[in-house]
Amino acid sequence: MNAETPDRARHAHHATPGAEHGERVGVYVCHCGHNIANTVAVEEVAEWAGQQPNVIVARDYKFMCSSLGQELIEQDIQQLGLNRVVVAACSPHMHEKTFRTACQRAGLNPYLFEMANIREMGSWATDDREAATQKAKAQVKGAVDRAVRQQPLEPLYVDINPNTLVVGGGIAGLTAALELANAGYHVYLVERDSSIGGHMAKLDKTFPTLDCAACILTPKMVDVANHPNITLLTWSEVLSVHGYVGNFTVRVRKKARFINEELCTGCGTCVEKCPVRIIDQNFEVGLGYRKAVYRNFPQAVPKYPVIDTEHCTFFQRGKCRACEIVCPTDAIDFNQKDTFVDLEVGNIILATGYEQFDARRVSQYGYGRLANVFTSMEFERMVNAAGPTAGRVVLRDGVTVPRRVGIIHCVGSRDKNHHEYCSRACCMAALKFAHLVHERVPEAEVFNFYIDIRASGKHYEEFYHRVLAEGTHFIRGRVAEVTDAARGPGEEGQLIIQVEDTLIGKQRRIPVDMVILMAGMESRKDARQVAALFGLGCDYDGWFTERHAKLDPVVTMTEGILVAGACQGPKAIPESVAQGSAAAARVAGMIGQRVMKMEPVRASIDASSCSGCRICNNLCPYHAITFHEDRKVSEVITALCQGCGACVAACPSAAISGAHFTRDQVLAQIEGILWDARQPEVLWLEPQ
Amino acid sequence: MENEFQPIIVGFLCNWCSYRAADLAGTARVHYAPTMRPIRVMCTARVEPEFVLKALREGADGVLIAGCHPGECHYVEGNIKALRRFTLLKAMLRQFGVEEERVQLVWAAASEGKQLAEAVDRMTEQLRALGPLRWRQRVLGEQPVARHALEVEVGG
Amino acid sequence: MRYGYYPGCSLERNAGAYHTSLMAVAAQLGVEFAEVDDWNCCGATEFIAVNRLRAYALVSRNLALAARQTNGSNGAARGQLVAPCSACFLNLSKVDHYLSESPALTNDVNNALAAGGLSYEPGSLRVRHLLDVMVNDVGYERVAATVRRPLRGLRVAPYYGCLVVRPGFRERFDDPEYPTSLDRLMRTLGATVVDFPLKAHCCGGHMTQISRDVALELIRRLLKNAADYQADMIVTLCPMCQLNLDAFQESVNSMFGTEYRIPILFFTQLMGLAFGLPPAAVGIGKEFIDARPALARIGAAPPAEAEAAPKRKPRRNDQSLPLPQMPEEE
Amino acid sequence: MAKPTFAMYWAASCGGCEISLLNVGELILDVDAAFDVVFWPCVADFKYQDVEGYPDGFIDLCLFNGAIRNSENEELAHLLRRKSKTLVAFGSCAYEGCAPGLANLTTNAATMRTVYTDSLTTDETRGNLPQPVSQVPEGEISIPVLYETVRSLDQVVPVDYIIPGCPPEARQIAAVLRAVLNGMPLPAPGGTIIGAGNVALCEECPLAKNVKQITRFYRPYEIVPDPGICLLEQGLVCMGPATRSGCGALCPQVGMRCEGCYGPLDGQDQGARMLAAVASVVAAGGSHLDEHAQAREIAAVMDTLVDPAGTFYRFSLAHSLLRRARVADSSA
Amino acid sequence: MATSASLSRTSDFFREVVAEAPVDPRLEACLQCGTCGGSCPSGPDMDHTPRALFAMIAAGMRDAVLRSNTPWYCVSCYYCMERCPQEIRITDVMYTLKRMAIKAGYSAQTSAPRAPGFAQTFVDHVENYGRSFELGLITRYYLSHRPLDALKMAPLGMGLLKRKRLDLSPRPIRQIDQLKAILDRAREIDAAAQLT
Repeated sequence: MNAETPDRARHAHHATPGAEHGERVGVYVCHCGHNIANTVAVEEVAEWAGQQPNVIVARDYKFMCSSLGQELIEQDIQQLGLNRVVVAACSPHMHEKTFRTACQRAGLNPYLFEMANIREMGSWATDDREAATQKAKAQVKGAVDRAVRQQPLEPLYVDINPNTLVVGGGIAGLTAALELANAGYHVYLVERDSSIGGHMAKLDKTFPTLDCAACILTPKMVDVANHPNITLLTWSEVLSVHGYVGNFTVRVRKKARFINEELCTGCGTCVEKCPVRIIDQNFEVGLGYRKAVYRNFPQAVPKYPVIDTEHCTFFQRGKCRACEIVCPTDAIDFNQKDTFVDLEVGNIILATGYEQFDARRVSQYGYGRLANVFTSMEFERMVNAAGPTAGRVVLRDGVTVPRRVGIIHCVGSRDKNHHEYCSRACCMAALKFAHLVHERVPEAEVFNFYIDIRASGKHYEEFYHRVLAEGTHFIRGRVAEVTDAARGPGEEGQLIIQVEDTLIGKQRRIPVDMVILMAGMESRKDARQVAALFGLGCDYDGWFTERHAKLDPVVTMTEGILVAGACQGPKAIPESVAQGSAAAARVAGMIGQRVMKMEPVRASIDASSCSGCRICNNLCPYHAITFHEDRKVSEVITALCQGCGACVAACPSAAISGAHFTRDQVLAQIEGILWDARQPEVLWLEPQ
Repeated sequence: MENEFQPIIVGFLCNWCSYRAADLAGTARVHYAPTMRPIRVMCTARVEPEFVLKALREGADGVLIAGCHPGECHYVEGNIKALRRFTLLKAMLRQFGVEEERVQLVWAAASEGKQLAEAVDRMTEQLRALGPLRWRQRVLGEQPVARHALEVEVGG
Repeated sequence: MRYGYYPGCSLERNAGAYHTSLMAVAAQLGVEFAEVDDWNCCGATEFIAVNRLRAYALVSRNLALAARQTNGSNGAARGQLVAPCSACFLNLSKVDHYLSESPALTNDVNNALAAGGLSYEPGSLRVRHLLDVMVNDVGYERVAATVRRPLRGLRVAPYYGCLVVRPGFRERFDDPEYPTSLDRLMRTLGATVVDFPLKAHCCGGHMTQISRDVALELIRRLLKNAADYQADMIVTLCPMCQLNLDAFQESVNSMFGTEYRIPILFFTQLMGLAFGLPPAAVGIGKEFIDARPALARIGAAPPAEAEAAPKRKPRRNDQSLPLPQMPEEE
Repeated sequence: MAKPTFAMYWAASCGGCEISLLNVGELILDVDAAFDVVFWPCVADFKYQDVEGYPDGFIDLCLFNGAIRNSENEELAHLLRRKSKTLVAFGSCAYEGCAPGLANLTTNAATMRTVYTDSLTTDETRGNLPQPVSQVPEGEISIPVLYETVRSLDQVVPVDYIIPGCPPEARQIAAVLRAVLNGMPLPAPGGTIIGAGNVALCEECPLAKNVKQITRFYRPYEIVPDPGICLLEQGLVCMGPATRSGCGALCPQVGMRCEGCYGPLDGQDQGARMLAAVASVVAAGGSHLDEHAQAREIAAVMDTLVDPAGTFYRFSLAHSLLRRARVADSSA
Repeated sequence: MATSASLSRTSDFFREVVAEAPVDPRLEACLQCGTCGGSCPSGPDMDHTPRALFAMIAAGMRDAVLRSNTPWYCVSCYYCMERCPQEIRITDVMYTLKRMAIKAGYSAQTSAPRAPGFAQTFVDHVENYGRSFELGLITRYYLSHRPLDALKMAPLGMGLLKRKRLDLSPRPIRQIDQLKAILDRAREIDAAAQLT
């Protein structure tokens, strides 16, 4: 029965599977000590395999992966003229590479090797010797039938453009950009906001060392701005990405600032004189004000302001021009238009960060309804010396100093109604807040309401102890609600935090003046669009998917696209910096190779069989398929293809084939694996 | 138990999640029914409906397709492409009289060895309850015949 | 608009005012409530405490009857069943939801129902609360257009209680913690709505029978909160809430030495009054705490706006920090 | 020297193939001149005994149209195979079962019920079903036995060539006949397809093709398609992408979706391939949805594709991987 | 979601509770965060907060759990279920524990001794008439369970009667036999399930 003709039981000379190939297969069944041999009758499998068509030699051996085992294969290839090798042993994820290399040493193309996983998926998964042996035979037969149809393949090589794009100017992106620039490679850093610095620029102190955030961040920002190897594109967004690893073309839109950067000295007179004052929902997270022409903060990098056309009187009503009048260098340009630049880069590092969970969604905590409930980011701005209150801890009236402050952990995190995951950084930030309240308001009492204190980092636990020693109250229990409905005289005019103190098993009502909600991190609202733009995956929560959570955390499944920082999952500053450096190192390593070797498991289209139906055209997540209008055929750009096979399965005329997973290879494996379930060879049927 | 019907399941496992899940099940010595015969594919999106029909025709009692959870596909959303095909295939197989339990699509992350093993066990039980499929013998009613029948007929 | 109507035991007698007023209001709005023939008790919160399967069978008999009597009417394949009592609404929608989730439970329930020649397919009915129908199907516009005597000057505390907004198995139409649909409905009628932070807190439910002290404390909190905001009355949408706050108000006063006299009315009673119906037509007079003094405010010459309520928002000054932006209500 | 001999037989089919053969026009006269017709029940009165009397291999060219539906069809298939040097499966029925093959989705009993009792046009009070054997005054007569499973010709006897199509296009038949008449060599026999292309139909189809995003499927009567644009893109399940070319894409050009009568490309399962292709371009179940919503949204679109088996296997069911449905009384 | 395998690692009592719940209560997911105990209106009066009770169930403390007043003090406000970060069906667990306490004969020994009697009286009425009959419920409950408290309730009863908010006789449903047949069958199904 020929795998290529599913329904034609007619070619007598094809009765023996694979016979027409005349291939010479060697089968090697591994004992893996007792690991396999205890459950699978390995000798029986080997002997049986030796009787199968195309099999020239079949052996069983104690440890196939040992150097002696490998030599056995190499000898047989050379002495018996084997041109296909099947090893029945452990998972290919364990030793496929080992055996491929052995084949290659003996002069056999590594893609003519196939593995049958009879350990992880055989002997280790059952005690039933008979069934395990039967299953092992089926797997071996499948592998043999598949192997005779395998084709020699050669790896692909692509040139690497040494330039890199970093998307996002937070601490992760800045770190990555600086590392690469210092290594001598050119970097384009694209930032959506008007200045770089990200969330970290909003912070006052950083845990656990209580370093001033600005003191450690601003020098890096200035380095980036002045580095000869860095092209900084703020107030800019990536519009499209084309190409493949080593050769991406990226189109970036530079939004109009309405400030001529050539002329602007960053003196700030325009900001000062602008008559429009609005609440700053972005940098000040709603706690402070800014002008219609503004910079996020005085040390913003770059120093140029930007005009907010939605609120600018001139853009709304055609009058005012105060900024234009006061600008000493005539840098205001109301006619500026968006511009577009195309960048050629070899690798892209995404460091697009996170957003803070919207605390309004946990309505029992009253944020937005109860004035003196604040979010953690509001509080960060409040304690920041450069923030709206110049660092004073006060209630919403801007005057009253709170005597009792409640800090509620896990707002939107560890909660299946919102986000099941832990946001990692909030426990430590809450401890930092407790410390800062004590520092600014020595007479204040602070209550931390927590489920678990997660202080697992260098010097984190020590910081927790320090805050404990400062007299902060810790009440173990997730807060049920925050209310201003007093039950009696002792509660009038205060915010009441109702909670079960789980350590004493009693419900408590703690009156406070101020509540701080430790709102967790969530993925950016447009994370999915960004992921689609760059061709990578997102998990259910919208975090970018890395290639391997433990062993490959900064690389994605798309070659040449890397991730760093909180866009991959909640992270504090140290981990974000570490990832930024790691991503830069990976890119530098790749650039150093100049060319890149890629697995040849790729799809290709037989132009003579392609009917031009265009079914496959939008199936590729990597945009590897193009359609040639002139010839009416589609083509796979090999370097872009990652080998998933989605298009191969979809092609209605089977004109697309996926190397190493071809249709006839898989169909043959199906037949082989079902050797004992299939009908004995049927040729012609008697009348019914 | 000796004579209990032992179904045969062809398992298409995606290289990144489910194949690793099955590896993990073995590594953790999770014992499950030895009924699933694995075929590794890079992604569930590579699984052609034709593979499923082929397996059913060639004697499998069931087909299990296992991939990464939605949102976790290493090829962005190959698993959703598989789900689209699988949904339509299931509707069609219903017309062919193939019970729903015989062809299943499950998600198993690389860490979910136990879940995958449970899926195999569950499916094995379901197939035991349904009985063998053995398409060519039981549906097409094919009987093996001697090869010379052909030679006699064509030879003239 | 035609709906299947499940009044529940309370509306037959103790909350008769609710039934009378909602029927009167429905007639004004052109909504038809067709009572499910021969319905039985939903089991309240007690039945389920004694036997699981019998409780589910008890409720399912109502679902089965309602599905048979309403499905397919007016061409809609999936009939709608309206319950004005929050506990009935919860029990009906919860049983429907859990049956959908558990085929085994459905199987057992249908086996039991078969003994009475009935069966029920989960999900085949849409169970709604009366408030949901009023604000989402009838709509504020239609209500506003029907108002003849706006409740100007009447300060009402809208009280939702628990089971309408929580746990929201199938028909969640408002925030479970801080609902606002009844607030808006009352404003539509012309009333002044006071802030009522405890609007979705518990009235004590059956605790009046189990632990009087616990129950009276729960009722006291609600009365105090409404009194703190100088509400003329509390409007409810559940017979149990009405009964507890109304009939036990004197007990609260004697236990805590308070002097609350806050009338408790059903929201449909206020709708009827605003539509110009005479008080008797909407069951006014059956309440323990007399509502008439409060209702005098909306008589022929409504009194001037009541004295200013305490400001909840903090005093603003130059140094005030901006308040968080909230999405526009309405 | 005697002229070469020609035969044509009509098994389970509609007769369209014979008409299509006559559609070759005047060329039929050349056929008549070149061949000695020895068996063609449709046009001349031959008896089965005549054929039985021929020596084996007597017929030089035999065009066999129709599927194997009953014992008579099968008997003749064996007989004609024995008597013919070159046996051609002519048309979709002989090649792959075609419309008669759709009976494989159900049982004979159900088919009989539909035809003889349940159909609105039958007088159900009579309820008479054809009986295999009947007693009449003249004695016992029998009719052929209806098989439970319809088969293609090549599932019964070896076939040398296949001319696909329902019916085969006259232009393609003419080309083959001309080649034979002119003594041009045919490709090696062995179930070889002749008279058709080797690429899918879309290649011949002049409609403009774009990237496809289907949000619901339509049956032909439900919409009037935009002319000039690929029908599949418009939600009509045009089988062109999975169907062998050769007809010239006649149907799509007049706004009618290809139903797939030229069958699959070499070695493929037409229905499975088309199913994969169609499902791949359904735009539903994006990653912004949760798992359940994805499944629901996808199922909702797929539900609009009525009768997938009948749509994808309208012609090739009997020759497909599964060949027939599994019904309670179909197992042997 | 609890699987048969994961359940096998829990206490016998834990499994009993899960089996008696109408749908999977997801009890094994409890983080012990206390949101339930903090939210509970009658939490301060409970012997154990719901959270503590769940820890006791996990620890297999059958007696202490079934004797606790906690389930009987549940007012069914569903705040806990709404807010639970693990989506545990807390209110259903409370109902489940009440049933188990009655079945195991603990109901009289709970520290909420009045509650089971009230529930049982209510159920009897509904089973007999198909609808609740408040006067009968109150009188029978108080006379049989709390004769001394009956006087306290008298003013309320009189007030309800005066305002025509109380019926003097029950109003049975028409097809009470049908309802009884259904409930009897349910009882049989339950009994059969207990045997297996």
